[in-house]
Amino acid sequence: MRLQAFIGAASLALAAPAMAQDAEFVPETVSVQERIAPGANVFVMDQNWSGASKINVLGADDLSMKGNLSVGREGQMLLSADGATLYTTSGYARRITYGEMEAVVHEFDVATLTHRREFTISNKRAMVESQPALLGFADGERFLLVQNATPATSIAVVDLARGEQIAEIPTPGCWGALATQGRGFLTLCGDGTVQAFAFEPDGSFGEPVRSAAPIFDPDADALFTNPARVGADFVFASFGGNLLRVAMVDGVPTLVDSFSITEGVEGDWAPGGSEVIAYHAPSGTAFVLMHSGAEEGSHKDGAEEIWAVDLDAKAVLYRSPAHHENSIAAGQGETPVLFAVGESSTLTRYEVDPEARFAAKPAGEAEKMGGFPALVLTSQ
Amino acid sequence: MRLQAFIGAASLALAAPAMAQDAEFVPETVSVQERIAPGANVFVMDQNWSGASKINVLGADDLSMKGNLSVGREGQMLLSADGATLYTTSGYARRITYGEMEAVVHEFDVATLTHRREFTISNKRAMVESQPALLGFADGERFLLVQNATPATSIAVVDLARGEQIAEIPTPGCWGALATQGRGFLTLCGDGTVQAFAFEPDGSFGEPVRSAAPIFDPDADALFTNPARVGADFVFASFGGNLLRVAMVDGVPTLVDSFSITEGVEGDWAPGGSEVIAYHAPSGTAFVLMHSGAEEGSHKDGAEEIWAVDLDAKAVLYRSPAHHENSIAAGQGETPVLFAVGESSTLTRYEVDPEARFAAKPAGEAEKMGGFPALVLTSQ
Amino acid sequence: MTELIDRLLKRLDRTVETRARRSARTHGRRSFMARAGAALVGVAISPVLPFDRRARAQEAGEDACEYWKHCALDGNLCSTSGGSLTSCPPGSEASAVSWVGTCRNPEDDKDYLVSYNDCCGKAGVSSATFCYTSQGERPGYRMGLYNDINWCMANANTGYHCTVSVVVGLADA
Amino acid sequence: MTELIDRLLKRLDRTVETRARRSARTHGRRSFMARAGAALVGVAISPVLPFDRRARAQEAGEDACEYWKHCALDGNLCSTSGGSLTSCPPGSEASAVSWVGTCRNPEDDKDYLVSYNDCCGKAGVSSATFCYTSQGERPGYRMGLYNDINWCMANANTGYHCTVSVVVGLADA
Repeated sequence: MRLQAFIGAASLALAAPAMAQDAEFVPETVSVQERIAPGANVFVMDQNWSGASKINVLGADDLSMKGNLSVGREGQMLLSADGATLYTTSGYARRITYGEMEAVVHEFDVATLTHRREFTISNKRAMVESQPALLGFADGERFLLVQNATPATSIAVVDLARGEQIAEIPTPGCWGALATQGRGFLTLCGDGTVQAFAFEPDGSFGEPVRSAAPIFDPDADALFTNPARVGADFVFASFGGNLLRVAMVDGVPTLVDSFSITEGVEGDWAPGGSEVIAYHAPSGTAFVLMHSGAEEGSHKDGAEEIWAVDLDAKAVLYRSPAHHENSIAAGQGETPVLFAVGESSTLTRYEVDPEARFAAKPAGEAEKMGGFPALVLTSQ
Repeated sequence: MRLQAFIGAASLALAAPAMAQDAEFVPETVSVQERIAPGANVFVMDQNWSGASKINVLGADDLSMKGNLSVGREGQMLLSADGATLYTTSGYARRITYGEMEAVVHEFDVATLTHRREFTISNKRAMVESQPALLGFADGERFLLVQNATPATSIAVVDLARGEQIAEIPTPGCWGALATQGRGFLTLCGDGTVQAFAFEPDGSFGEPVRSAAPIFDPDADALFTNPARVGADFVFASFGGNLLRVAMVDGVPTLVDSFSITEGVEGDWAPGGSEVIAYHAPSGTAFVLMHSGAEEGSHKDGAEEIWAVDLDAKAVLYRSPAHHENSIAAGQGETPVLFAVGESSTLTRYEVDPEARFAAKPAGEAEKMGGFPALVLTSQ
Repeated sequence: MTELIDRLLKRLDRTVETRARRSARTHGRRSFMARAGAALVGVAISPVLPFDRRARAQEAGEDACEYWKHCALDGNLCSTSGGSLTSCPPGSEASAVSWVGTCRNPEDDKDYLVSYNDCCGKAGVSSATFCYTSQGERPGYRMGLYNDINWCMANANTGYHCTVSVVVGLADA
Repeated sequence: MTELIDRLLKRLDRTVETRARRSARTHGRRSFMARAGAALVGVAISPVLPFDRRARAQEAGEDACEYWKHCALDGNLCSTSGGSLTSCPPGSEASAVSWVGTCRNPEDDKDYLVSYNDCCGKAGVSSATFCYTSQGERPGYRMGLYNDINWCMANANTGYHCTVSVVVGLADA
């Protein structure tokens, strides 16, 4: 207040014509908006490795800009099921690009885009491209699972009620943490197995349960890290265009289904990107980011098409043009809506017509989502 | 070393064809270059307000990229006379964009692009576009003069030998600190006067000495903050195209000369940018960033032309095409060379021909100097 | 006479071009992102004269920086950052101090004092419209008019987010 | 026969285009700056076949990312950041850990193991050439092949500066 008065006076004294109040004139006042506009949101993580990572928050219906959130380096984000709370992990080095690192969990209130709290976790947190498999909930939303890499891999378990890390579960040779029922998670391993871990509320944990045999071949047909969640199961896309469904069967990670979406298709099509598959539960349809001319090393290529896949019929329903996206998310309303972002820094909203074999067409775009828009999430 | 061994072993174990040593094959090894290539340098400050400010270091002859330096938010930089030491001030907030601020002086060894030391100064440091008048030496290179703004203005005096701030000199209504002989500096004030301050090595200081009358009119013909240093004098450019020479005469800041470089010139030309004037001492030539169609508010416009001005003859020698630059610096070799950067993020090197009325023509450019290349300095 | 008109038109063209450059440039004092020159193209192909444009321009128009209240605004528009013309986006805070511009309202042809408050504590929104106008702007020796500085300087949280344009008074022109 | 050749040529064209897209895209996993598509244009207008290009490509050439040692490099080239193919720029430090690619040298048609070390402790150089190739790259469950992570992770100073390509062994192809 004192400063405001000071500069107010100083400004007016200096400003070249002096101010004169007019009977008709009503001065405006500066304010701060308390809440973002209501409605479902889309979150785009613009990850940064030498400054603040920024999360763009847009309206799911019209991609209107609602505001942003700033966190630290190499940010990850996770949205609560009700869309009301966003968690992030990110890093703050003492001199931004060097010096002692502090790994921080932030909890944000989405409606007001404000901080609720923050606390530090282990510095082993992986400094890696934003991915859902690397920051997840467990046991409903009681715990956070945070991917570590030193580069030895482990999963940090964070008790959200206590606001602290309670365990570090070694997961050597494995990557990602996908919550299963209760306090468990699956992880993909370099020997092709999928392993199941479980922990107790006090942070104790036991030995992992391995799939009976390798579920995938990391050399010949590697799996993308970030699957679609289909009921209690996970559907992974492979570099070669197979969809693998993994379930917990009698407590053991098990491959329960697998089929190709590219067999017999001309043009060497394959999935590409980071979050390559999204699932619309009400219709049982998966959407996969696809590129043609696939070869070894093309697995991060942006999408030329989005393929709608009927998981029960194991059939590609439709191939819609895409816009070089690397990350896709699906709204869960009755009619599917897709949000995808990628190389061009443009977020595209697609409307999907279930009557037209789930064809997707652009219905809105938001440009300039930042230098490295790595992940899109939605509460729709 | 332990980690290197770990991941080396892990990588080789996982890498799909196994490694086989061959008699002829000599493995390469990773190293770190100790020193940058010799020769004079150009420094381009890419200022950042939500992450690390970056200083690009390029060869003055060929604009080859020699490396960079990373500092904090809203960085300022200052080069020693011998070109061997670069000082910066910048800010580190606890959460980059929020939280407690720490204002830091970094001292860098230019030859190795390494930190020599750092220390903190007052948080009153101005968070402002990079400008030479806002970070300078005094008494040779014994002291740093750091512009503060809260927004009340003052100058922090930093003793470099002791590595600490020793004084805060209030300079209300004034801006910039331009070192004069001994432990003094000039500053431009909002009433049109120029004021001279002096301080003692112990940090004590007296009352300022004001110019006998206003030297410029901030309303009708404001001065750019960053003058050219001509001997012991300063030559300021005005928004309207006048060059004002200010000297200390019997201890009093005095306007000793003034002339227009635009009078009688068609096209409403005026200086524009931030560091709009550079001076080549060996030839007595100033170079000014100029734009046409000038009007109130155009004073930051990028340059369409660079005008060579003979300060003694008070005459424009030549008008050379420019490239929308906002900041210009001149090498001090026998033949002038100019370096300028601006809106397009491109640094342009100009060679100047003294035989051709000091015409300047592009002789090299370096693109992508960053999002906000605010200041260029050179040791040439 | 023809020559006079020619010169006048040339001057107008140049003014349009200059203003377009000024309001839509890709790298300004507070611009931290390379931006496409969309607004520039939009102006360049428009046949409308500058004063007409200005009178008609709505803040939400195709060249928001031309809106009269933004005549000395160097920064991101809060109205394109989740806020409005006069309100900071949710989760940010208004700067405790501000600079002032004197801008003419084309509707009543009067000059108004506009307080430019920065909104603070967050990084900028990368898709925000960046304006770079400086009518009446002066260096730091006229601190209250200066727009090259981060006006979040007096806040506890100093990250620059965006800028609002708040009409606080009628100027005695 | 004509049809076969047509299909072959079509495939080659597509490969060129795909590779250009991959090596010169504007926003990659580690790209923090919008970049012009200069390299892309350079490739698109070139009539040379990809394997020819690759064999001739010098690291300093117009499409440095095509150089064979960079076949799995997601990052800024240190050779365009003040360092060289195998040395970090002055003032940075080499990562204590690294990922590995298996790249074919077109000169002897042999596969080599290439260690990609990140150089650390500084921000990236904004004008550096950014490459985005991923031959043999795999997710974090094959950590030693993974290039979406900051390999400065085991250093005291973790800022990502650039990446070197160091040939450390001959692969048993």
